[in-house]
Amino acid sequence: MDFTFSEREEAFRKEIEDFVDKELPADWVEKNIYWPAGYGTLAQFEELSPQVEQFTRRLAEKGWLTISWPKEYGGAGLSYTEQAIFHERMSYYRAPAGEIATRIGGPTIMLFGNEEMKKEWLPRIARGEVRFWLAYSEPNAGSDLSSIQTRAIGDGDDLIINGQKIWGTAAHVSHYAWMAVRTNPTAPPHKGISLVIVDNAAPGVTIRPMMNICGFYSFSEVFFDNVRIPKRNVVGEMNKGWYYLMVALDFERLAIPIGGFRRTFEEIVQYARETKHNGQALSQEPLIRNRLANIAIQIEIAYMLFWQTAWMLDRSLVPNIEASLLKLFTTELSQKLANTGMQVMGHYGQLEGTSKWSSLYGRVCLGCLDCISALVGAGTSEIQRNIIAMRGLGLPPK
Amino acid sequence: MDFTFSEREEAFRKEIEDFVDKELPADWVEKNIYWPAGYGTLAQFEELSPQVEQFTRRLAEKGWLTISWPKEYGGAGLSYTEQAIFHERMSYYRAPAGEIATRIGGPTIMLFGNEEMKKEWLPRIARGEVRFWLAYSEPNAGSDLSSIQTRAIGDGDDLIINGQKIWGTAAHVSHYAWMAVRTNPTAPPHKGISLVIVDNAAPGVTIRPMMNICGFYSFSEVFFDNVRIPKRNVVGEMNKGWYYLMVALDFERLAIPIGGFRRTFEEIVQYARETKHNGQALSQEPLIRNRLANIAIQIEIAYMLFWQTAWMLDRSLVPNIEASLLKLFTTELSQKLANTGMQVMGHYGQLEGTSKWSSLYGRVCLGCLDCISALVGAGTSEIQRNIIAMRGLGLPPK
Amino acid sequence: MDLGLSEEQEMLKKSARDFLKRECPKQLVRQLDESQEGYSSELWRKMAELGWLGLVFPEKYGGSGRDFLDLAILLEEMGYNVVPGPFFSTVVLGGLTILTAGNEEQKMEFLPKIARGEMILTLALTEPSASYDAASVKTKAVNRDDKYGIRGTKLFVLNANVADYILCVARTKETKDPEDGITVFLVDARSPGLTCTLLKTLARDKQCEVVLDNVTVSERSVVGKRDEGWPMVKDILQKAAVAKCAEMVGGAQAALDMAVNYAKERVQFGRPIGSFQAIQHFCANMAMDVGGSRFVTYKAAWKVSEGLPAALDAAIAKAWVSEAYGRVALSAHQIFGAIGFTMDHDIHLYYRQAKAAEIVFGGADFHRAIVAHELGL
Amino acid sequence: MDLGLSEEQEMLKKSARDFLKRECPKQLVRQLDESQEGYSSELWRKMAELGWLGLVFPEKYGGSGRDFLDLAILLEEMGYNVVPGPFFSTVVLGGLTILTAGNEEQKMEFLPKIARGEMILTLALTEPSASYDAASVKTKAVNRDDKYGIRGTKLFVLNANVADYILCVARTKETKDPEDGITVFLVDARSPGLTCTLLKTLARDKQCEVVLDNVTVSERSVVGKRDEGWPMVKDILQKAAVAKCAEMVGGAQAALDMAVNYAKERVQFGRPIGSFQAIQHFCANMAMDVGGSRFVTYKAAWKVSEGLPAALDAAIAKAWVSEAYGRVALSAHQIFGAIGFTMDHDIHLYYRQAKAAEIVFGGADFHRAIVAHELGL
Repeated sequence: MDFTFSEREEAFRKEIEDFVDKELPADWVEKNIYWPAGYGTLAQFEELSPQVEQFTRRLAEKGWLTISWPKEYGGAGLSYTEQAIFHERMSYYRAPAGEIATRIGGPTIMLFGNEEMKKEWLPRIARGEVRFWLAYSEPNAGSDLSSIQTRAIGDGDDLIINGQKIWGTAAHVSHYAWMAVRTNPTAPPHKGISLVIVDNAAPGVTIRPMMNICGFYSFSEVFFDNVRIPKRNVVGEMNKGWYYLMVALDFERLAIPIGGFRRTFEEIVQYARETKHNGQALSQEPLIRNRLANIAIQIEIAYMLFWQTAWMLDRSLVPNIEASLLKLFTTELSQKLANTGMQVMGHYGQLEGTSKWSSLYGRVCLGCLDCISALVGAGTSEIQRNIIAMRGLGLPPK
Repeated sequence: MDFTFSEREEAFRKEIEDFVDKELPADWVEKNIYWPAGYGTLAQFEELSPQVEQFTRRLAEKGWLTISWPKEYGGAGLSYTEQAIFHERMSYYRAPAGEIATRIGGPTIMLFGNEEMKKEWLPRIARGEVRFWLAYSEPNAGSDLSSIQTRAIGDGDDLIINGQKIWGTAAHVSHYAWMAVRTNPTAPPHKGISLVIVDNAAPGVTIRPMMNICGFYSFSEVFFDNVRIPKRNVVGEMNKGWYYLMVALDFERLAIPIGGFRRTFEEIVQYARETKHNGQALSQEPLIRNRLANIAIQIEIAYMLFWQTAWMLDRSLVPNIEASLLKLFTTELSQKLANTGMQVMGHYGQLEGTSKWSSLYGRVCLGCLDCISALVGAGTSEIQRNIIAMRGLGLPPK
Repeated sequence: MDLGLSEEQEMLKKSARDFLKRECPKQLVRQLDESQEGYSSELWRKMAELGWLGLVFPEKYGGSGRDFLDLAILLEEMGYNVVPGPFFSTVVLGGLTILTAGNEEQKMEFLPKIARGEMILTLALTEPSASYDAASVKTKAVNRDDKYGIRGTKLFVLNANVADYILCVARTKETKDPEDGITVFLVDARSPGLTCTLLKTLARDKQCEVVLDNVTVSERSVVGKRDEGWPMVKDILQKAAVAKCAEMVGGAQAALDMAVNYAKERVQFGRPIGSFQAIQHFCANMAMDVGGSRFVTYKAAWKVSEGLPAALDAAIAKAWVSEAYGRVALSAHQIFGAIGFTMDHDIHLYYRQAKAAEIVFGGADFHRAIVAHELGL
Repeated sequence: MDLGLSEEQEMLKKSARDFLKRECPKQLVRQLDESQEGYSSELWRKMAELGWLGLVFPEKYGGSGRDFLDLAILLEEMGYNVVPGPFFSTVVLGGLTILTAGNEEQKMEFLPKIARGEMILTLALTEPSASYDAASVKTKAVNRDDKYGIRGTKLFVLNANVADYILCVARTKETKDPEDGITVFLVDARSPGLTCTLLKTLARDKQCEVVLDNVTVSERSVVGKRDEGWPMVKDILQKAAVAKCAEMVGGAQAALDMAVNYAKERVQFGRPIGSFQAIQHFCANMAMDVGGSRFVTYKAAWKVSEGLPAALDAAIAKAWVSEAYGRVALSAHQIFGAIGFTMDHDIHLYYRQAKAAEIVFGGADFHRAIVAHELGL
């Protein structure tokens, strides 16, 4: 065993840090209020757009926007451990580092798309020119995705789509829907689903952004009313969408904002050190020390699961249970971190960032809300536990 | 609202205390190592038998052995609140205060037995002459009681019983099995069960006591090999056993060892006050204070649920959800109390009572084990949660 | 023992629930939360007409002569409906203090106006240290002739932005014992030198910074005894903690009810999600938290009502309910899933309140420390 | 990074699991737990033959020259099989200390004997205060000529009842700094004045009271430097904590495996109980605890192995694993239900170990305090 990084990896980490130091706007730490594992403030990456645009362009130039892609498709061709190092550092600095197109769309197209589709989409994604949003969930298909009802019916060279999607993060600031549709209504639920790419600007697409409880338009209701798309926008084979969707889950294994946990924790620790009450720093109070230590320990555990996942992927091992544990653990940690932040900060934890009395730019206040999205987004913790029990431990479904 | 007790109730409490003071052996506190809500050390009440016998006789003379019974059957005819006061005090002193015959058997016979059965059994139970054990569970029917397989087949005036029971507490030191048997194997599971009374001494009954992890013979495997019982030992009507069994659950509502929690907690607090480390009492350490306070709060909550249940019963209200909450809450509290005891006592918490270095007569050591039985006995916490969700909150079963 | 509500209490509870459902729909709650003032003068007037604002004042002060327990029951319903506004600060923090510690003149002046809905009050206790101990009171009131000049910064003052008068806790004497030398003043919110700035908070509950820059008040504005105000402040805090628990119990009950109803209706995988064991156990744990919270709260409220020593019971209630409400609200969010994460949904209104209520008047650790102290640890 | 076991480690792990399954069935575990000695001399001999007892000693001392991480992997398997006996006290507490801090003469005398299975050791550190700080060492060793007379009571000394030598931590100098003036002695367990009494414990793990009534030892028995023994003790404690974590990870894995297997087989309500969501989530949480524990333990063990500063990692591991193992063992008990509450079942063996392991070498709060300190809080 060896828990150190290779020289090459250390150099890469340094390169990332230098890059971030140079490219990330100086006021980023104030402006960006992303809470680790939350979804509610993600859209902020888009709203701060000139800055994000420029940073994204620079990332694309480095090949880091598509860091997990092979070189032939414009990626960086790095090892999983290097990808993990990249994700760790970028999330530590709360920097934008790709989205659905780069993380899910591109890799899926690489695996299952035909040559035409690869040529059409991969270079544009790699250059950061197109952004996808994830059009999976529907009002009656949340945890139970296989029951989606949005239909796509063939019409010559086209498909005509009718239905409604919901919860796709940042739909209103993206270009295309990466979308699951039902293409065979008579087949069993899992066998009649296809993956398609739909232009947000296509006639019949109506995007109605919804405000989330953090105050951001992070997700939308999107209506599809006789939306026509060319059949060449079907990803891979018709009716194999469910399988592609399951495979794509694996692409997200390292997209855990692990560094964000450490960073936010460090900020809270700093607060506890600097805040005195009756002459004694908060960090000297035994209960606060105990709770902060408990968070530190859990962050370390999350890191271990994170590196372990990367290490397994590099060795072509399947980190099924490890990746689920990592997801479940960080999801709950997001909430514990917010809670502990609130315990440390007390009344101050409640203040929004705009107040002159607020500390840590109001992160903990917003984090208290955003951590809820971690618990309910991208497969609830309950679903994660089901997966661990059934896939990981082999417990019977019935 | 009024949270005080009436003068009559206060006088009754005083009477109980005087009685316990006079009748309970002076060395009881050392000898009795009962852990609140545990089942593993209950049999000790029987093993200390000459003392228990005498105390039980005195209880019977007062009518307190059957405190919940109406006067006509030799009970005390008290209100539920008075019964609750009695249970609270008796459990505080960890005193024996009745068992299956007095708590379940007698009340069920009163409600559903015919006159002959009442005459035969109730006076003997009220005098403390007969002890029942609960013969419900079978190796393949634990949480799922309706699937019991032990058969009783009519043969003239008799029934012939074949099968196996398990987990009946104190079977080996009781006189009769209070037993659920299948009398109609073709009816739906719930509709073919009868309740019968079976003499432990009947030919064909083999009792094999099993040692539990606390080191006591608290429960047994009991085999029934062509055991013949008279049909008059069937309680109420044939094949209505499941219903009687469900009704009997309600008799247990106030049989919560609520006082035991307070008593044990007081002992741990006393330990924390008296034990000094580097000149400072453990009770001065903020983490220990926080944890002890947390237990104190939960004991108070349990008390509130307890009095509330009694109060509702006195007003003929049905404390369905309250009683389940009380059970669930005290069950988990039993384990938290043991954990906190261990945290306070550290190494000393691990010592059995026989050691010269042990404190609190080794209660916490044994409690750590016995609290497990609270979690798994008499309907697991999982089953209690199911009940609360479905009966209490009306959530659908399917 | 009598653990039931009296007929009058049942009526109060029922009429409050009906009234609030009708007059304070969630649409209005949301609107008030997002407004600057944080309350509706129309609703306020109606609450006055119903006698809520003077509920606990004797009739001679224009009140209905009900007791603290009745107030707790009303607050429970207000919590059930997450009613925004200065009711708590006016009646609990302001009115009860004047009723308990004010002189006859002050009572005659303030209580009837409160009861009629003509006056909004609040209490300015906490300062930048954000703590509830006497040592944290640094705001100074300096005596000159028969006047005082108050100087200091009060923080997290509820509803000060709309208050007519502010009960201001200040230090009038420096001694070794921080509990000695504290005086409470009734300060006109429009006094020269007083500036009030609204803070934006998680619960959108109109907490304010109140800066007192040599605000002049007269001797007449002293509530209770000069220099001996701390026991009074402790008494307010105790009552406020219990009152807040009542509000929280109501909120937790509402969150439970909402989640259970949703779990019965929402279908996934072909069955109501409430039929899944994981959701059932979530709900059972929520029911446990609500059931466990209610009667420790009532007991503390009853003790306050009866004038019995309530320090232990108040601390038990606040320590437990603070955390229990948060657990319930978070579990409700988990049951609602994504839909509950939208601003248009109601459940976040409860979660926000739970978070704010957890902290105000001392969090769980603060009150557990009191419990430990009261137990003689 | 390399988070996998080497081929040699895999072999060690596999052969240990096979050997222990064969040679140390639960029947034997139970028997040894209930015995006075708490170990089997036959099993001990076989473990010596396998090279386990000298695993981490250099070859010149009769060992196999493997490292601490290898030892951790072996301990994980011993924990998986809840192997009773003085392996931990002899190898970790005794052998490693002599290896690290002993002089050449001591190494030559003791290590080969340990490796051959001819000598059992232990460490006598804790006293009636049951704490792990230097101030708690009250046992005095008084120097007379070139001898010391040791007087004091050591408590919770593991396996002292069968030990040949006891590493005894004593105070040889009184100064203001409690960490100054501590010396470690190798005491012959058969010395006049030394009495050992077995304590009956939850884990039945043969903890002893060791009373030293003016036990005489020579200058030669000093391990390390006189008066400067505390850093050495801290080092032992750190290694012991990490080694104990390895044992716990193995135990937790076993409890998880047992529970999962049972959940797959046990049928209630017409289906395996493992198909109920409540049981599935129990198991998922257990898997979380096991998975979370393993690599923080390995990391700490690797740091110890590499001679890197390991204070933070050791404390992280011990703080977390202590509680995680307890949760896992308790959950396993809940899955097994009544059958698991019988003495004949195996699961309680794990629960008992979990409870003992939680406390020994400092509990979770103790180690969280170290974590806080190491983080600069």
